[in-house]
Amino acid sequence: MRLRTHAGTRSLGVLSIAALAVTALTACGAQVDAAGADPSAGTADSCVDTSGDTVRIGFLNSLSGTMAISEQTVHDSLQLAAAEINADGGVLGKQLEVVTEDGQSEPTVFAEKATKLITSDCVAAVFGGWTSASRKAMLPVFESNDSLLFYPVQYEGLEASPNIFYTGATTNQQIVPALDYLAEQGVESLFLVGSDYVFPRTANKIINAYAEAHGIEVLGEEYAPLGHTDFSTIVNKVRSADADAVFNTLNGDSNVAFFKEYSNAGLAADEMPVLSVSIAEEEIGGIGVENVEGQLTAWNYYQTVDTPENAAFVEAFKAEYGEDRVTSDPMEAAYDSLHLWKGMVEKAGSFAVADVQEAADGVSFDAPEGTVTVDGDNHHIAKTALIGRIGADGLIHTEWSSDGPIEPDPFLEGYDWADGLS
Amino acid sequence: MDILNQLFAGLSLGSVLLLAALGLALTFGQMGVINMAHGEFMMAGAYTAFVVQGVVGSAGVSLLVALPLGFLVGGVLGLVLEATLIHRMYHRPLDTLLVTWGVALVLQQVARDVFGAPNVDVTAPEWLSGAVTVGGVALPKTRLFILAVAVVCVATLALVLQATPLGRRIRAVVQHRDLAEASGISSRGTDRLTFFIGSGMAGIAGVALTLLGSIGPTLGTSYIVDAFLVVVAGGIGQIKGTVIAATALGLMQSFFEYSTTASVAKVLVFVVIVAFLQVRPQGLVTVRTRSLV
Amino acid sequence: MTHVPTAETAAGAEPTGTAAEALLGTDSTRFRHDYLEVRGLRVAFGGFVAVRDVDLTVTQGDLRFLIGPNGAGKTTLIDAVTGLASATGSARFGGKELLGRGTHRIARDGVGRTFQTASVFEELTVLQNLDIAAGARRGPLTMLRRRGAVPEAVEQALELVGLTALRDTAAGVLAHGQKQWLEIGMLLVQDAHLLLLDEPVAGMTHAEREATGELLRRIGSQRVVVVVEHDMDFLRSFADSVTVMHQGQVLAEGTVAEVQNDPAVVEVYLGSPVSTEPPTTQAAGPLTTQEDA
Amino acid sequence: MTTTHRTTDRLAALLRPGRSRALAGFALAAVVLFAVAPLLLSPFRLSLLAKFLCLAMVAVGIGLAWGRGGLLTLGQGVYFGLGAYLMAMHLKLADAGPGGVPDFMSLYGTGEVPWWWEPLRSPVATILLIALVPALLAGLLGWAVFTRRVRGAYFAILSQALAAAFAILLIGQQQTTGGTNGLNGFRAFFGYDLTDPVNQRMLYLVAAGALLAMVLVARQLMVSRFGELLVAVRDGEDRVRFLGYDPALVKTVAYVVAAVMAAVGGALFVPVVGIISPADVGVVPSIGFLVGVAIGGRATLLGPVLGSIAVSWAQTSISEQFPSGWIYFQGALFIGVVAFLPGGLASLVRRRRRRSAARSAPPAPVTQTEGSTP
Repeated sequence: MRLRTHAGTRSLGVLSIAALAVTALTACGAQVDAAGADPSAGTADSCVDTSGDTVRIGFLNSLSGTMAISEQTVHDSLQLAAAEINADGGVLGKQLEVVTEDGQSEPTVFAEKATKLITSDCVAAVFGGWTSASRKAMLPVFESNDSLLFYPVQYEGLEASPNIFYTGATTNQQIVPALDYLAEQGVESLFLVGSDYVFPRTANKIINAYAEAHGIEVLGEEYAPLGHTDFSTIVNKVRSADADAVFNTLNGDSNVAFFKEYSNAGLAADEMPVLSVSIAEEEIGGIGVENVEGQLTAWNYYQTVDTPENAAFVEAFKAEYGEDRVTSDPMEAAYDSLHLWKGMVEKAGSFAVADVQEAADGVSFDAPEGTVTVDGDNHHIAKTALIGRIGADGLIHTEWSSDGPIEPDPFLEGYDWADGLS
Repeated sequence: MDILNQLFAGLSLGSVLLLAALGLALTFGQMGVINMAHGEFMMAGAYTAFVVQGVVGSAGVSLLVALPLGFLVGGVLGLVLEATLIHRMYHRPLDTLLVTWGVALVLQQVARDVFGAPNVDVTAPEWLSGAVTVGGVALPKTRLFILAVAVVCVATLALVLQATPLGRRIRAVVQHRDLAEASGISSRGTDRLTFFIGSGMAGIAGVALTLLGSIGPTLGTSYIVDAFLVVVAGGIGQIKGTVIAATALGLMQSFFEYSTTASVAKVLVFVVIVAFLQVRPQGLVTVRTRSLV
Repeated sequence: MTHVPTAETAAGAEPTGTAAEALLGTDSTRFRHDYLEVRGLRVAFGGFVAVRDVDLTVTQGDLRFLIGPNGAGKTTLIDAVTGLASATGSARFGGKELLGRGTHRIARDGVGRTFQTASVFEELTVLQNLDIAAGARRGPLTMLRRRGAVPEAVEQALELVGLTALRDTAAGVLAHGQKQWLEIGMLLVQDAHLLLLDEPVAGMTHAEREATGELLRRIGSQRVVVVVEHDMDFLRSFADSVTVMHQGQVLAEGTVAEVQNDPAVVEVYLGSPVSTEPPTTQAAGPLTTQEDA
Repeated sequence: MTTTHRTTDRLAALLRPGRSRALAGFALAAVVLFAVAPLLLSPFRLSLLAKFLCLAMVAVGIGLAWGRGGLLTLGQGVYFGLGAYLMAMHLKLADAGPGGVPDFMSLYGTGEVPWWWEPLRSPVATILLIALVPALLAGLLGWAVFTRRVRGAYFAILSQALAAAFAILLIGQQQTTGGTNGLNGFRAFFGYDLTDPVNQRMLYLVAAGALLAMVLVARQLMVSRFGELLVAVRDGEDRVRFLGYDPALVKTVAYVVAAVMAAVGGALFVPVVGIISPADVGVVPSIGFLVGVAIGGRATLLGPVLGSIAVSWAQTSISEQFPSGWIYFQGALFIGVVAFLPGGLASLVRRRRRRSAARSAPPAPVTQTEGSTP
């Protein structure tokens, strides 16, 4: 008897919940037709407060987790740039007030923290992100809230959001020049080694298309899971393929295991050079200089770049963070991103997103790597490509440089051989 | 020739897995507990090698100094862990698995705070650079060295277990804890010693791994799942089983990887192990005792 | 611990208790002519043969005791019959072959057992323990509902084993003897018609033993019961017949008196320092002294 | 005589404090979730809470399988991920429109929708599959493993390997699963614009309702005869077998229920958070699910839920202040609770309650006796 009444109250409870849920469903907002909504039709109003002497910006880097290794350095150089700008009088006369959030190396956390920075902290722009996954996770957040993200890392291209400025290289500023260089050096066959994620796979698609058009033979294409630690099989395959060069898109720790295996297996830079696109100055220490000396890299900036701006940048960075620290391409791109945003805001005379987007085209900055200029259409920047060789001092020295800055072309529309790619 | 190359790659990977799993197998066999912090003990061993290199300088000597020192560092960490947490939890083996995971988490952060997040490098000694070519097969000296370390470890452990009074005590406790206690063997002391040796093995593995890969706070996590699988497939408390399982897994991974890709190979290895457990779960289960659970 | 019912309450309730008749009498016609028939049973662990060529027949109404020195194979025999240890030969009950079938299927065919160390579900209450034992044939819908009323059989069993007052106590806090009774109660509600009891009175007081013995005798009149026991006093008091095992084989079988005077049995017990009640010292005299003490 | 017993039993059960308190607690939770939280929290915090609720759904299932059933499953990320990916695939297809191709496929893949995506164009099929696929996988896997009596630490390691394999598989199939990027950039949830704050609140309410429903299901299972049997299996699997039950079946049921709960949590996680990637389903997040459960009290009904929400909340708020401090804090708390307070924080409450109440309800079982060695 009692049980039955008991059950009765319980199902009533369920019913009332269901009723609540139904009320919620019927009382809810906009529906989208099947074709989808206009992505830029954000509903949230900006809450950025520009009335005072300061303006808030957000730095969103992974300060914990596996990506902290790389992103901490970007965070450091962003802090340096903010301090410089503040010392120089701020942006539009307002001092920058930095809100730092930790992305914890997890895409979902990046999305969550980006939302917090935009909606709770009301920042005028966010600087950060590293992995493609973190950028992809944040993109809808910035689009739906109509806010700005400055992303400082070279990436796989095929993207152009009005709400993101890409201050690292896209593929035609890194991968393509690297291939041009290799072709110039008489390389006729390549072996591709990469981590199993979006950047290497996309890069290798491009490389394959390029190779086919330029008569280069791709002798093998191998992917290792992220964090893979045993490269004996892959190096075996590389050795038996005996290509003229290896194109390396491995990421993070895997580079260490790969290069140790490579040199232990008796393969050397002078016989079969490895061109890497993800190894910068700060990774070289961890791999061990003796394992990578003489190997090639492709970036847009090295610590050794000979410009007065770079001399000042390196000096300031070392003064702030220690003599033993090095500077690298993503750090420099992050440093540039804050200065470029300053340029855009001052050109627009406003912190409003729409005004900044409007003013972006043609804004340039005399960066440590040389002058960089924003492309207003695709929100990437024109950069000079540099092929470098790793020296015994653990630094990378420019070996070859493109003829001036290369206009960004994230969808490779200006390259005939890349027709079928996207 | 490719086959021979792969054969060596597989054996070498097997020796790495064996080094990682050997200590785990010992502690697991002893207490039925899987120590999730085992990977972090390996990390501690690797950082030991890094520190030793900084002190000693010469790469050739420092590796040889680091091996016993790594054993000591790993072993002491294991002792501390056993004495503070694990010994309270013998009757909750699954909980020790979780507690040690928490310990692993903390140790990783400690490493990050002490040594910094970026990887550090241990230079391989001159006498281990390059490869020995035998009949067209290039055998990297570092891998030969690790293979040798693994063989020496297994041989020493087997010798200790078989031929010394200490080993007899360990085996007695592993095989029949209650009976061993009844016949006057202090299982408490034996537990500590076993944990010391097992964790020390992790330290040695860590030192050896500096020759192959990166030395960073997350070094242990890359090996721990594989090491678990070796122990599971090998069975409890039997070095023989661990050796066979490690070699088989290494060869499988290596040949799968050769014929497919590294990712697919890893998944295939998992599938094979699950299937193996279906066919031979008795390979996993210890000798039945008459009392229930 | 709350109040422990004395043996008298447990035993005293029985002779007149309707519960016992209701529970024990249930459907006994179905099993009226059932018996356990073991033929050529052999159990081997690796190379070691624990039980060899055992023939055994136990009928209803014959309260059979199984004795023998440690390691004689008594428990292994029970393990084999209940499917815990794999065996060759034959063991039939109720017209069905038991060997080679899953433990839970054997249990469903009316074979129940207890263990040397009382194994009740310590976290569950007495009532829950019995309810689970009674429920192996429940359908999914019944299982997914809360227990409404206490099943009749559980109610009767509670009364029979004298645990009615402790029904809501966690089984883990029961006294040792109470746990043994609870186990017997579980066998009864499980509707087991072949009961294999492994040292059911170990650790009980004299009074408790008497009560348990009476209970077993009553059960034995309705069902097939095999008791493994070391306690010779207990055996003399309640056994209808005895099977002596030694080194995995049946050494002798017969009434208490017959077995007691069997030279082979005397020989075995003389030669063995087993901590049983020493028939060795009294071996000369037949066991007619059972009413003493 | 027996009838008297039964009436007193019922009376006692009726008056037992556990019942009414559970009901009151449930009502309180409903009020807080449905009325208080939406009123007090900003849209951002509310959708953060919605995310925590989704993670708490996984915890409810783990509480059942691990706390009650002793199945230390280190691979719930697999089922969470299955639910999430199935939902995400549907949302991608719905965004692409009828016959359309999800954006990432044309960017990184062949530009064709693989056959196994096709059924997910239908919303009804998606909802069914979210429940069925994990149930089927858990059922097959559980049955295979449990009938072979793989248990204890072996089961834990196998489930962990499963999570590792699942993540690698997802990463490797970039053209069809989005690889490390995962699936993201959803615009609508069954036709409702996801950028609209009103719809975000609706999602929150749906998540809250789903969580409460799961708590009810878990409660029913825990107080039912099945729940008692599950505890019995945990504490004495062989003993249960000798009573004529097949423990493998009991365990499989608990495992399947936990899997489905994780899958529903994952399915709702996707529209709330807007992304699912392999980083949310691998080995580390799978263990992460256990943290809240252990801290809250694994064998209790509400312990896992409250523990999981509290840990998520603490992670977000503490890590905002001290990124690395959080790891020490979490690690220390986890170690402390598991080692010294295996019943979780719930056992503190219970202990106090027991001291004050003369008569206590049957104790919630917490200890695990099932070891890795039988």
